[in-house]
Amino acid sequence: MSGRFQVEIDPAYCKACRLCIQVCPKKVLAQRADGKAIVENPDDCIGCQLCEWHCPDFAITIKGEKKNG
Amino acid sequence: MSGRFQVEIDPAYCKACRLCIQVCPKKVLAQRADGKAIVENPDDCIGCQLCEWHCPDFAITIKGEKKNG
Amino acid sequence: MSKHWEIIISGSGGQGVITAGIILAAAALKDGKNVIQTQSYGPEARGGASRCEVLISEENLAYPKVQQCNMLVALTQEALNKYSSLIAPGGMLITDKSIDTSALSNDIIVLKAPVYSTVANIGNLMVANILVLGVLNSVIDAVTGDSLAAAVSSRVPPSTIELNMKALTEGNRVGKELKREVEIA
Amino acid sequence: MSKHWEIIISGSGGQGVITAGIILAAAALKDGKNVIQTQSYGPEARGGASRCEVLISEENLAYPKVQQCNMLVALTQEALNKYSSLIAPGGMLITDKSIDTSALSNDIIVLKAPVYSTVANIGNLMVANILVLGVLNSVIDAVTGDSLAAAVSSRVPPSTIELNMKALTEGNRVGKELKREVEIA
Amino acid sequence: MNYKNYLRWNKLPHIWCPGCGHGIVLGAFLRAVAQRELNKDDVAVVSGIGCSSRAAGYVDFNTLHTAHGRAIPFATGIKLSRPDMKVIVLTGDGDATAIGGNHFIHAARRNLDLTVIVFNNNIYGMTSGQFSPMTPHINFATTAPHGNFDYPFDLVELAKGAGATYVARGAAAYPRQLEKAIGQGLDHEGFSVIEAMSQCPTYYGRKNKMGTAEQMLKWQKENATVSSNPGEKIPLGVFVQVERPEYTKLTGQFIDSVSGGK
Amino acid sequence: MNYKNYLRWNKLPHIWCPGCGHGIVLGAFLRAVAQRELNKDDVAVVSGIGCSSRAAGYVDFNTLHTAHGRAIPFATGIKLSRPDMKVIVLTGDGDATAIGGNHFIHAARRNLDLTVIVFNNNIYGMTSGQFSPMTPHINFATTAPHGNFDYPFDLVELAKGAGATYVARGAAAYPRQLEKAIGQGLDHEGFSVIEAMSQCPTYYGRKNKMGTAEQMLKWQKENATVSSNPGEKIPLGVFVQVERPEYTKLTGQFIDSVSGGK
Amino acid sequence: MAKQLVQGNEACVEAAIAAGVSFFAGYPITPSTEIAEKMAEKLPAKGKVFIQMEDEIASMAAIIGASLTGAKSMTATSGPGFSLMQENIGYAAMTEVPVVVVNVQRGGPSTGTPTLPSQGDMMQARWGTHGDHPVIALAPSSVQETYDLTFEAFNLSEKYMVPVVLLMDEIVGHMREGIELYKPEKIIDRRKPVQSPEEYLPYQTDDSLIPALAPFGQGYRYHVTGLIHDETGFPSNSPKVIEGLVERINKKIDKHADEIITYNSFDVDDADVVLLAYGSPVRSARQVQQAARQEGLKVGLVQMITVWPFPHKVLSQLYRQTEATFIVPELSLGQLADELSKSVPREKILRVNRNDGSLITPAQLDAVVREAVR
Amino acid sequence: MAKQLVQGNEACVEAAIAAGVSFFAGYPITPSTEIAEKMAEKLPAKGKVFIQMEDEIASMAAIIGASLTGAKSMTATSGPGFSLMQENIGYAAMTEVPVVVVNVQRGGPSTGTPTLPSQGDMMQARWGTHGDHPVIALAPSSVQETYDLTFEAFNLSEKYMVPVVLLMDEIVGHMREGIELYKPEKIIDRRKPVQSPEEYLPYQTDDSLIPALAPFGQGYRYHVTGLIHDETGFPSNSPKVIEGLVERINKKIDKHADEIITYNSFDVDDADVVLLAYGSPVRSARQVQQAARQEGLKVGLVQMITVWPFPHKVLSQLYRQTEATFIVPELSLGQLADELSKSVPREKILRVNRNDGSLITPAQLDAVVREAVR
Ligand SMILES: Cc1ncc(C[n+]2csc(CCOP(=O)(O)OP(=O)(O)O)c2C)c(N)n1
Ligand SMILES: Cc1ncc(C[n+]2csc(CCOP(=O)(O)OP(=O)(O)O)c2C)c(N)n1
Ligand code: SF4
Ligand code: SF4
Ligand code: SF4
Ligand code: SF4
Ligand code: SF4
Ligand code: SF4
Ligand SMILES: [Mg+2]
Ligand SMILES: [Mg+2]
Repeated sequence: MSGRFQVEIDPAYCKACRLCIQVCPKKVLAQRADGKAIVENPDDCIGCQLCEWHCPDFAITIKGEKKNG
Repeated sequence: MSGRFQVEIDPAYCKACRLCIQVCPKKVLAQRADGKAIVENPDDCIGCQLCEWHCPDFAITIKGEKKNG
Repeated sequence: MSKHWEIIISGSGGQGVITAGIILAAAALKDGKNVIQTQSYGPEARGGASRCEVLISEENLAYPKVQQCNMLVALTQEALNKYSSLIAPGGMLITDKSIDTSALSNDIIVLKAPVYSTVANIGNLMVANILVLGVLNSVIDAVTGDSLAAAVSSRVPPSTIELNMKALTEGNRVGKELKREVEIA
Repeated sequence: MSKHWEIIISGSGGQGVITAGIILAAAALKDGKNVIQTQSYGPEARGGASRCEVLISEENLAYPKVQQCNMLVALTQEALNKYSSLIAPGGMLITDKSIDTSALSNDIIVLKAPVYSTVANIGNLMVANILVLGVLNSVIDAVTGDSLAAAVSSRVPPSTIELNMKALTEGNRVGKELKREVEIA
Repeated sequence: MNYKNYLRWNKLPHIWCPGCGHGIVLGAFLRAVAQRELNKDDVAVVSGIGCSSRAAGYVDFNTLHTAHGRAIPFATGIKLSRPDMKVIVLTGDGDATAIGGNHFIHAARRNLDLTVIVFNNNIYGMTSGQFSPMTPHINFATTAPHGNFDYPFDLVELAKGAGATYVARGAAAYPRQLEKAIGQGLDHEGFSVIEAMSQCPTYYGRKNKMGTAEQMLKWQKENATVSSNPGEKIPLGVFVQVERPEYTKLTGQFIDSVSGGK
Repeated sequence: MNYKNYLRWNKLPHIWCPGCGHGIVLGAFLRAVAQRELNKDDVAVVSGIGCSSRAAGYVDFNTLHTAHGRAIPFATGIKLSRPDMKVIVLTGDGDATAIGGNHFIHAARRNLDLTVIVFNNNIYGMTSGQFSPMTPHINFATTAPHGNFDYPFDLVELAKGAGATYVARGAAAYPRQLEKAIGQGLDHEGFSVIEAMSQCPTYYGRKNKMGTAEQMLKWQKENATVSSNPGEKIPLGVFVQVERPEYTKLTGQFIDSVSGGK
Repeated sequence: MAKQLVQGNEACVEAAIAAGVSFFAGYPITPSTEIAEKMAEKLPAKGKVFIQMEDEIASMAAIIGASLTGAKSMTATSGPGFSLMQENIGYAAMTEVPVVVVNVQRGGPSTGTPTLPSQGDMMQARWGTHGDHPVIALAPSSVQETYDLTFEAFNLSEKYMVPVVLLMDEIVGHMREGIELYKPEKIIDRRKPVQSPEEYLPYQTDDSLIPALAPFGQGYRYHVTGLIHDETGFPSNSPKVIEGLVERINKKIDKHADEIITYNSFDVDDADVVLLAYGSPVRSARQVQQAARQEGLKVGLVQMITVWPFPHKVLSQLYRQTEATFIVPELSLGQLADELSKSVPREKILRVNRNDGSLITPAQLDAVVREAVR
Repeated sequence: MAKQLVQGNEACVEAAIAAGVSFFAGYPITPSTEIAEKMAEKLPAKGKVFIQMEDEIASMAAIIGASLTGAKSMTATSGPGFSLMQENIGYAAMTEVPVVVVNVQRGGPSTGTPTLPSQGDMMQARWGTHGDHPVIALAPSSVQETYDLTFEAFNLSEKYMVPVVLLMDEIVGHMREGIELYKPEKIIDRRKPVQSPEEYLPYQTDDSLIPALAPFGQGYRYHVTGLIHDETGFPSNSPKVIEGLVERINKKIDKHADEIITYNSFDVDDADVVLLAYGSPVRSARQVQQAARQEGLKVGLVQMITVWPFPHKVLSQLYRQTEATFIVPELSLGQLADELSKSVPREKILRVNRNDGSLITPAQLDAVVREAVR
């Protein structure tokens, strides 16, 4: 993976609410056919964790140089 | 009765708490043997009604030119 | 066909299966049938499989729940998996074409209708419940078409009547074709 | 005298009749007697007539309330009026000299003691309860003097022990005189 | 009408102890009522359980002595069914702020037109002197034999925080001011609270070595003040008086709008 | 420790609807816990009944899901028996301020060291969308089909009026600020309240035509602000932070003084 | 009249409105919530009051307050809320204020299974509050009966000046059936005082033992208290008054028990086996009973409509007459069967209990019946 | 050991302390208040916690919370407060948290007669909360028994993980007698988990059906809920789990009923007449029974110590053996006699009820006994 950050989304927990997609400042995320979130532009991730913090279902994990655990 | 105000105390209701005696600015009231209040110096009454308002037992009535009903 | 229907309509939480059941029940009542509608409440009603039961009979109904389900409608795979075991031998299943019914036993009549593709054509996924009602009723004729149409238009939000009526019509059409297929087969 | 005492001590709300009863009961217990003390609660305990019952017996006690009162102490007229009817024939009454006992029936032994005048001499009206305990016990010998004195000193506020012991002594004296009078009469 | 005509004389003398402040508070209340010439039939007085709550039995209105802490919701039913009636709650510090605290804050939130007089003797009188949520820190009570380490409510702050639109404090030692504070509460449209400091010589006084009723009243006089500059003293007066739509009015308007004026 | 390690993963996915704000609030809470490296065994999480109160089941502490409105008194028993444990209450706007209002104000009065996070979605979610004491005036709900004419509590004012020593407000739309507000509450010794604005798209959103969870979150972002100059917006931040002796400390000191250090 | 498809909870609301309810106070709880919701929708449109209170204690208090002004008033709840209402239910019983309390039963104890049916609150409906107190409880088994009995609950409450509990369950509350929303024939309103205000004694009663409480605010000023009180309404500690009041408020119901108690019996006269049920198990019982009769088995059914006062007289008579075996299907561990054992020997009672959140099915019951008739 | 003069309420406190109570939460109410007052005085001196809560609901909640940390905890109240505690008593029953609830009974219903004795809460002690739930209730008839049974209440509660109600009454609570404040022989503490935290299932039980709940904060992290839950403690809607849990928590008591139930019987074997009583009426009953025997009348007495579970087995056996007439003196309209009628035919039960705030006197009872032996 080329980006400094890895965005992991576990579809088993994702409920397709789209909040992560909305809050991502870099449009890293998108929706797949069944509505669940997927990582579309992994390289653009700046590791801000907004997606993770806004995910009500604990489905997202940002790895890399984190600001906050 | 010579005073402008008549102080009436109904011993059937008086419980001998002495509050009226304490608050009377003119020492109009006193305690009789069983502790109940009596009017000792009726002529000194200035009709301030403090005794009446402080009597927890509704035992006192001040008649005459009243300030407040 | 049978005069005594024990129907389960199932799907996922937000699909309106309960509304569909109520509409069906209201139509049957209008036709002078005896009818009982019940539903499952609880956490499952919030997401997960949801289920609505409708009993329609010429006879008096005492026990209010399905005992011998002779018609299951399943709008999702999850619902099918959960409820298919309730279908009595000889009973029917109506479901979407996309759903895998291979695990079902042979003594069930499986009718697969193009539910989602048809509602997609209509342009609104939310009317799958009404469309499938049309399918269902065309297959089993449990209630009169008039009563069903009247029940639909009086029980959906006014602004959506037109859309829902269209879904019903399409459902009726799909149902009739399906019936023909079954009868031919 | 009788080994089975059913005693009622009565007076007005703040007079400490309940304390007196408890002390008597404690003394009796110390003497190895069987004892039960009860009291009346309720609005009457706040002003009005107040009452405390003490059963003292060599035998086991079952029923916990007075059935045949053989000793009533009444510290006020109101208490006397209220409770005198409870005295069993042949029972005793101890009350203050100032109290009118003319209405009582003949089969009651009436003992009038100078309770209030004596406590006035002691200088504190609050110890009438203890004084009358002394009177009572000198008359009926229900408990030993030692036990009673010990019970008083352990059940009154420490700062008042001296005063109360004095009241008890005075009560004993008054009681003995009274007893003599009765026996002479 | 003379305020004493609002009493049920055949129920007097009342059960309160000699020198109990509750009778003084009740008198102030009745004088405020008399000034406003309220019609007895148009007034409902609701109370909970406690010495103070016995007040309901002594006043000649439609009176309801309810369950401990529940006067306000009972009163709510009366007021909403008969918005034209004046509904008054007479309650104690325990009744209103301990077990009844939730109803108190909710009626305040709704701004329901009740006049609530809290007879505050800083103790549970009826049950013989346990501490209440308004017993001062480190005072004594039968359930605080070593001193009470609970902190009390400031009733004015509590009422205000919950949304009451009229909040005042008076004291038995200042009966005229108390009468006025209650009177203004009666006039106010909305949830009105009057904390009335009252003395309980029998329990609070005895437990806290405050002496006789006389001495307790004197203490009040010295430690509470109507001055707007109270310093260390307990301030008396009106602390909140704001306008906000009243609940029965809102209900009425709402019913009218939904029912098309019926 | 990673905050996600405080979750009971075998209980997930949780029962909350897609887009429900409660999960966001729960995450903020767990990050605040993680930062403080609290030991799981030393934490008790107590909740009442409601969607929000289901949170207790998802976190790997000593967890207690009680009766509707009663989380705080259950927590009181735990805290007083084990003053060394960190006791946290997760509750809803209905649970804490409707049926549970009395316990809320009394724990505040006592200044008991609990951290109370009120998941405020302005509605009773669990029972399908009735208005709560925190539903805004004239909003819609299943029991307010014509619009709610009740006025809501201002939870900050209520907590303050009752004596809470730490009161803050955060929002799901500002998870980092929320986490900090909760964290400060955890650090504060005394009764700490954090109102956490949460979205209920299923009922509150639907009834009030607020759209999807996305739109509701956006609404929060636009209508609440962390700015100290909020203007018309809902202010977020810490509103009360004062020192007052804490209740279990007081109890302990008191026990020591009476028992002679035992 | 055309039948309409109505949910049980909704039928309760419609009947209450038809009966003249003018005040509803409640707090939401599954599975009764639709009652509050429909009330919120419908009452204001009729010029009547709906209020959502802060809890169930307050709801119960508010309806008593409202009833004292003459309003027909009602609340609805489920297990946990019903527990909270107990203190004030006792207050209503003691002060003889008519109110209707609906309990749509769900699985207990405690939070239990909020969305599933149960009959576990039967004994609580009788004994939930402290002290010897009267209560009437009715239990519908269908949506139509819910309509009928809600109406009846108001009538009984006003007639006997007593709180009446409508014991529904989740099944009955949530199911939809076609019913007639008829206009009731007979609406009973509480007695009016016959004396003038001066002579009025609120708790003086005639042979009926039922007082005539004047609505507040109509010139009859009196005192109401939960303390023991005499005829004037004021507290009394006189032993005679205490005994008299406790006995009267209870006897008031016992005395009229024959009038109050209703039940339906089917084919019991020659029965070897009698099914006894109330509420939703009646549905299975009726199906099984009818089927059994068709086969010639001597099976009867008693459907209790009135749960409290309990029809001991009827049932012990039936037992003596038939010496039948009683089969008691119920959604509890046996509260109904236990109560029955006061009138029918334990060994003649077969219990069919189900506590798993499902209904007792006809098949399950049928098996027991067949076993019993053999 | 020298006897001390102790009030009933005080004896309750002394016994609780001897049993190791470490947490008391309460709210004052006549006639139980002395219990709270003595606790407030004595617990802090022992390094234990007393807290006066805002109401009885909170009191009950707090003691459950405290008990979950392992503390022996207790509250005390009377009728109105007992009604308010019902919801959380059900919670304790459901979650199997041991607590002791003292109800010093006064006259009901409602506020009733706060200062007078009664036994009107007997049925409520069994059925006050919603749903099928277990409970144990004990009733002392003397100050010594109050001491003994308070102790026993803690033991039973810890042993069976169930709320135990101590049903006192105003007479027993307020009277003083000479008693021994002995140090109890056997203190039962709740079971400890045998598994490691990793393997631990809080609601898994062996044949005893009694779970071993680990105290909070000792490394066993688990979940407690009033919802139906499986062995792990987490909610479940599975029919099997529902039925299983409701049955287990009730059977846990039924199964051990013989062990739990205690009673004293006097001269019953050849009795023509058996007096059945619990609580303060036992005092009169014993006096009358002894006197009758001395006269040669065949009168026996059964004093129930355990009120719930009810000793049906014992009593029906006794009835079958003796065919005696049962005389039931009680301070209620007949709650005990009614319950007895499940085991003894109604016509063999004579009721002696008193509801005027006084005790049943030996003379009153004696008259009935003489009537019966004739
Ligand atoms: C549910 C319930 N709990 C407790 C009580 C006992 N009780 C009666 S009055 C009272 C306290 C009264 O205090 P307050 O309201 O301050 O009135 P006061 O007597 O001091 O005037 C209590 C605890 C009760 N009657 N009901
Ligand atoms: C005594 C009692 N009354 C009512 C209920 C029903 N009930 C369950 S949760 C709830 C409201 C929850 O609202 P809130 O606390 O705001 O939580 P949310 O679901 O919105 O997160 C209600 C009324 C109950 N369980 N117990
Ligand atoms: S961490 Fe930030 S940038 Fe990266 S995916 Fe998430 S929201 Fe987008
Ligand atoms: S926020 Fe979480 S649940 Fe929602 S779409 Fe994104 S990953 Fe899925
Ligand atoms: S009116 Fe005033 S002056 Fe007259 S007696 Fe009363 S207090 Fe004294
Ligand atoms: S104030 Fe009233 S009760 Fe007290 S002494 Fe004076 S007259 Fe008597
Ligand atoms: S106990 Fe206190 S509050 Fe009650 S009447 Fe006596 S003085 Fe007043
Ligand atoms: S109903 Fe509302 S609060 Fe409850 S889980 Fe769904 S979105 Fe969240
Ligand atoms: Mg007070
Ligand atoms: Mg909410």
